[in-house]
Amino acid sequence: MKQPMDHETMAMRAARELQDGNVVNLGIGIPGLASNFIPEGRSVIFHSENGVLGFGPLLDESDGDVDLINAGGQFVSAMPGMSFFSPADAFAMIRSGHIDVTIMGGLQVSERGDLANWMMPNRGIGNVGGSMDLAAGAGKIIVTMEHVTKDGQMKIVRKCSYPVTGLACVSLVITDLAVIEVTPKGLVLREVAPGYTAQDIQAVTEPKLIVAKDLKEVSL
Amino acid sequence: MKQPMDHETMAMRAARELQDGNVVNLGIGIPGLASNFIPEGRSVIFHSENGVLGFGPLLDESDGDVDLINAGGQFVSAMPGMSFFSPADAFAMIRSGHIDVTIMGGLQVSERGDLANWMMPNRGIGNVGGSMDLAAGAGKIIVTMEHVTKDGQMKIVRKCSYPVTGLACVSLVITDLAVIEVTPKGLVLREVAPGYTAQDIQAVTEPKLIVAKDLKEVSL
Amino acid sequence: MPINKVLPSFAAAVADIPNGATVMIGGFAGPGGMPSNLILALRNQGARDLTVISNTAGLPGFAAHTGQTIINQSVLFENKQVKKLIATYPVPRSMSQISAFMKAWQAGEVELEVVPQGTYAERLRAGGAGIAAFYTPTAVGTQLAKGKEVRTFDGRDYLLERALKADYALIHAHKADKMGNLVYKGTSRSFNVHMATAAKVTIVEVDEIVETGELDPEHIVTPGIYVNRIVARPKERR
Amino acid sequence: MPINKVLPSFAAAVADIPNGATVMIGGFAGPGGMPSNLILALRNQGARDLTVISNTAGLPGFAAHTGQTIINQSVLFENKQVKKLIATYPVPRSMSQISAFMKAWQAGEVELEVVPQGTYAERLRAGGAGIAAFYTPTAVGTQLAKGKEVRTFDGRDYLLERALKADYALIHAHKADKMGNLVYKGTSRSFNVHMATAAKVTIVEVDEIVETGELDPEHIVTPGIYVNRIVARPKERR
Repeated sequence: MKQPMDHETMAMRAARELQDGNVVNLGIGIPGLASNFIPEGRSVIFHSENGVLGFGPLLDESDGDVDLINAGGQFVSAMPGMSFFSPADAFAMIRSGHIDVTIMGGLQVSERGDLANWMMPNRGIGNVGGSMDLAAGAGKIIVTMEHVTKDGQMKIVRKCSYPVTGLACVSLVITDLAVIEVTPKGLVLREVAPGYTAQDIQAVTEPKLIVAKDLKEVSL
Repeated sequence: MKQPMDHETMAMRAARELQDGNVVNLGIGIPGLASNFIPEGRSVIFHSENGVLGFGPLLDESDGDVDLINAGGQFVSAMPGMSFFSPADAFAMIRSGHIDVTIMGGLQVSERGDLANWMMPNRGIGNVGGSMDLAAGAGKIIVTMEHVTKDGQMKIVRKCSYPVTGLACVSLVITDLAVIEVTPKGLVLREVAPGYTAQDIQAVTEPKLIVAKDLKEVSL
Repeated sequence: MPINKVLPSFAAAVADIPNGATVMIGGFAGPGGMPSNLILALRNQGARDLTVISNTAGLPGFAAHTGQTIINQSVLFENKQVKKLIATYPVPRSMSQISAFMKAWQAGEVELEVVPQGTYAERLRAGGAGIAAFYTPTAVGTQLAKGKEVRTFDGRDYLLERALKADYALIHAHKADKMGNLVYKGTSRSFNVHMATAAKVTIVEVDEIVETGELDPEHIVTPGIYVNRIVARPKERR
Repeated sequence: MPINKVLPSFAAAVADIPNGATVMIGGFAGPGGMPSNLILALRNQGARDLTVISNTAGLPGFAAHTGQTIINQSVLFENKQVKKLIATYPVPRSMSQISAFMKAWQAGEVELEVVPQGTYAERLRAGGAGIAAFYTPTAVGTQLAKGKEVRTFDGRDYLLERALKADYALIHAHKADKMGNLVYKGTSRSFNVHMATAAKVTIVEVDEIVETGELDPEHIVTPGIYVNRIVARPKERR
């Protein structure tokens, strides 16, 4: 039976990419959930663009402090070793390669790893926030998104039709259906959701996928 | 009787230029002495390039703390309202026009206010330090120097023969013999040391001086 | 005279902002670090044709507690005081929310320049650091690079970006001493710290004013020479 | 695993610095903020053909107490380990003093690039901020502008200056926690704080190591992600 991954499962899968000692920036939504699933024994340092490093889990609104938020406006908790600094310093960290991994949402990812995630063209106006800086500067960029839009449009495409956030910047795409790596040779299908075949994934993916020799079901 | 100003007198004269609330950067030597002669009732905030604002008087070596120095390597004292920051921040203040006055030494000053003070050509190597940044950024630049070199060479010249520190940057020159203002029309002789005439000063000054209508003896 | 930059009211602090001024407004987006009382005073003062430089145009409910009343930049758009906005995150996240800015923008009443947030932070810093322009790798190849110089350094493309400066900055800090030295609280430091350096006149709304000398020189984040006017929040509005 | 970057010895901390490396050396000029034990370890380790980026080349007696023994960059020039120096204040103030660097320079053994101090600070910051280059008004029209692009913005001339980066930074801080978060002391913050961000490997000599969590998050000056190795000074050499 075909079983797409839910958001928690996608976040769990994304969290597996985080290595011990990594400095990590998480977007809101599915990426943010990944902070709940850091593999046992790994220390990960969370970074946010508004000027904070080393914070802990998200807090419920009622426990939150307006002076301790992430760039998505979520309340976060204090942790030993945390530090505050300016946004210019926060983005200096990003551009200079001090952020090992970022997990972001996506509207479209192209064959060569171009990312579009800052503007819905039909709105006519976009919120760029820190997305272009992360796209330009973060070490490894993981995109978590649905494999297709609500009305069935493909989101993994030959060329982005939406305004791009960054060129050739994405390393890994984790959708509800598959885990796809961006390589110099093209998109490599590495893992599929339970019950899905490579053909199923190709049917909803515009560029030709290279199927990994060791293609397997997503494991967490 | 002709009476050149000694270093303390020159420093006292320079200190008179400091207005209440001014942020001031002082070079070593005669400029540094000016901190001892701030006119009564005026609050002046001292800045140094190594990353400190609002320090107090120079200290004797025996009272000094190696962690509280100015950019000239002199020990300074702590004051209420003092702050520490990085050199990049210290020079950001300079370049962005937040330093109202700097008093520096000089090797040569030209007719149009070019300053040479970072390199003795016969040494073949120079210490630029923060001098070029101050020349480019400080609001009002006052140069204190002897009127002529030890071997009688003129230091106020038509054009600097020494490597320049900055172009058209000097506002006021205070020598042991005179106070000279740099104006768009040329050098204006405003004050002379006791016993000196305008002719005496012109005789040791290469460019033609404009003698102020209200030329007077230096008063402190 | 000991330096004392404290003013008695928010109204007095913003009284001289003229029509057509460029005004930076600090904070990130939520109530933390937002100079709400200064914004309200500027709304009441009424200066028009402002160019506003601010991370957002006011995001309803962002990082706020339920039921918390938040005064932010939005009131200036409601009151039609703004002719241009420079921002990174101008509209609500959800397409179903319509903000005062969004309405004004849709009506063609306000011009918008969208800037990537890191470029925005760096442009503010450059404005306060006497740096005219800089080359950043951010936004190369995107529509926000349109019209901007691209230059290659060591095999990588960079965009030329210019400094941002303003006539006035309205910011929030946690504590000020009377000379204007400032400390902030947590993530509410945000853009306040850059704007303080990049405006001709910096006006600070603070939770608390202390005597000069009470702030540890190691902990001061904004040295007082950047600050022109200080007003304390009334205790009940902290 | 809780992060712990503490190493047992200065020798271990610099052991892998290879011949030909670019090494930043922190501090300003005097003993305050100078990573003396790391410099000594690098001297003993012997790596040659180094490019050293440092405010000075060692200034005898600068900001020191009489009789105080000061180990600074000078030992690397004495030991002929340096092929190039990038500095703002390379030689002693007095023409009668001759430093180890001055001798090596006069003998043509070491290349020198002199940089205005503000440009030097900004180039270090740019190196740690992913900014490739920037336009500064400093040094326009001087011999230090030779070969550099001049460009006019709003009627004023600026020089294009490039970022400085390094393989290693040897710096001094007052306290570190085990994650590498740093605080400094007074004016000894100096170039240490910029170099920490601009090198691939940052090695810190500290007066004291504390447990992670002991430093106030508001007061940390260098966040730990910039720091790779920490060694504490023996108490008698603080």
